[in-house]
Amino acid sequence: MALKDTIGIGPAIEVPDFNGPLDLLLHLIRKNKFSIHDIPISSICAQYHQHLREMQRLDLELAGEFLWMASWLLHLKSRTLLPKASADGGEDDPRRELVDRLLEYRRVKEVAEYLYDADVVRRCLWEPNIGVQGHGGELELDWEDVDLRVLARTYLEVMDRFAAAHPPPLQVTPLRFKVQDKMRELYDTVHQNKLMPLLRHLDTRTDPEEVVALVVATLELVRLGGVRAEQRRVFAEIFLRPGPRAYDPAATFHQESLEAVHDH
Amino acid sequence: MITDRVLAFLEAALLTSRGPVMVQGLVEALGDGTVSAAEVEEALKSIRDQLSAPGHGIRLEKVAGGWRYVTLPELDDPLRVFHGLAAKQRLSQAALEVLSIVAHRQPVTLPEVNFVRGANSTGVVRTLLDRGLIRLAGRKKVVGKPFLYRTTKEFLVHFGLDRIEELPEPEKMIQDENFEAE
Amino acid sequence: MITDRVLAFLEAALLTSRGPVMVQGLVEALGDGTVSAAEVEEALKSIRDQLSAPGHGIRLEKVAGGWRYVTLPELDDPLRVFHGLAAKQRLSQAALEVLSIVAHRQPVTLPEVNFVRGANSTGVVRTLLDRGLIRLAGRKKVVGKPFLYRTTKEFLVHFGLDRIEELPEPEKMIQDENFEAE
Repeated sequence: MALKDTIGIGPAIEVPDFNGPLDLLLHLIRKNKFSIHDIPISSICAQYHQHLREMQRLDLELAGEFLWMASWLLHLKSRTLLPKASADGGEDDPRRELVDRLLEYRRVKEVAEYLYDADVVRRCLWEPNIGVQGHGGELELDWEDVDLRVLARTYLEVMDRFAAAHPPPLQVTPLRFKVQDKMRELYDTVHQNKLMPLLRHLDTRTDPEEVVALVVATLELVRLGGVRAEQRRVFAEIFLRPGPRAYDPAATFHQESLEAVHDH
Repeated sequence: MITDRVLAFLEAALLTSRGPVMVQGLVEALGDGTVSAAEVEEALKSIRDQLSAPGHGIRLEKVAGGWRYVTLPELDDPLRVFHGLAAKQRLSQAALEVLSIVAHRQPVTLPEVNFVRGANSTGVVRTLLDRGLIRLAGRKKVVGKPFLYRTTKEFLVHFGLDRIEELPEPEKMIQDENFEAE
Repeated sequence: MITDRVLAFLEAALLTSRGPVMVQGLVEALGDGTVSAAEVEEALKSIRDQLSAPGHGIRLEKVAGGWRYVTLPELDDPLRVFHGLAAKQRLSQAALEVLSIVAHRQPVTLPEVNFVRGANSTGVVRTLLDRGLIRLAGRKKVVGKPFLYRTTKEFLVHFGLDRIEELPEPEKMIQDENFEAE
């Protein structure tokens, strides 16, 4: 068992790294050469608390189970101090459960020690790795040892691999309404009807993308002189009328206007 | 000098290596400077000679500038049978992948499994059917009416589950905090 | 009858296998019906005895119900140098305690392990699962349906046990009821 570094001015007691309160209790019983079946609770309780204080002083991480054990020991101590409730000898020893748990834990430690010795030697052994000629030597798992966790991990690995092989596509939606088309459409309508209420027409359109295309097309046609726009008041209807110049889609279309729609 | 320790190390190094072993690497690993490359080469030759006696199933051969153990060609047949038998208690990585997909996405079709894995899984699915870990569960009502697959009762028994609904979310099985909450 | 061919096959089969090899599989692969399981077992023991002579770096051991070749522990250092690998991590005291509990009480739940140890074992259990020394074995039919744990075949292999029953009983290891002075 590794001793923690004892920093600072020589501590009163050594504080080894215990694997829980039972481990610490066994250590104290062993150190005092107490019988595990007849633990002097007062003495053990005092020593246990002294250890906890020392661990706190050294700023060691003190898990909740150490504190729980401290209160249990205090409880046992108070019960052993009380006069026996009944006269018959069948009265349960309040220490009974603690003794049972300590005995069980001591058994665990014995087996753990055996496993420790085995581990020291056995982790130095190497298996054959030459494989079979002409065989991929794919790693295979013993079916007996395939459990839910192996299954879950495999599934997540497959899905990760799938996600890596199928990155989400870039969101490139094609322009459904071309400014150029809308320009011709508007130009033709205005020249046919001689007058066109733009806002009312836009209100009939449900697709925002088409509205944007129409607005840009209007601005473009006005700039080119294909139509004229009139508005009497702010927020009032915008009327489109035929402009001074004829519209020639092939010659006059400007790339910038398309990009304006893109940016939108 | 060729000692028993050197011979023992050479045997162990060859056993634990996949592919040919370079003499120089062996000399360096022995490291004490008492063994030369020529001595290692000599020791390897003595191991080779020993293995040429009857009753040995492997020989030591020199290829591509290195040394490696190979099995005798006449043992190919029984070895193939043996490794085939041994494979029955084992599950290949591919089989495990298909099983995990069927388990977590059931019912699922072969094309779906293939798509998720990015590899053809026909043979593996047949193996899993033969081993009674997955079963046919009707056909999917899409073009081609492919078979649907589900896990079996035997699958549940192996993983200690009463019903397939008890199969935990894969993420929960791997993440710390949820695992603790169980 | 144990012929040279049988011995050769056994050597080749063991050298090309990972993990312990079952006698039954060897008998079946030889297939001609002339060799019994007892004879194969006998042949394996003779190979094992041969390898115990000096100058050999491997030995044949019986573990987890099968046979396998392993290198000698004292060759670990030069083998690690040769393969360029770091030493395997030692198991912590806490991990060994959890293993002891799982080995003796399996199947067992995490709360049960925690109670016997008197300390939280969640992290340790995860580590042991990752190292393949314990595995999930279904859920206990009590409130909360906690997972049950068992030791794996790898546990037997790692600790050199043929069967789990070979793990010594703690009662037999404890000679007297009280602690001796250290």
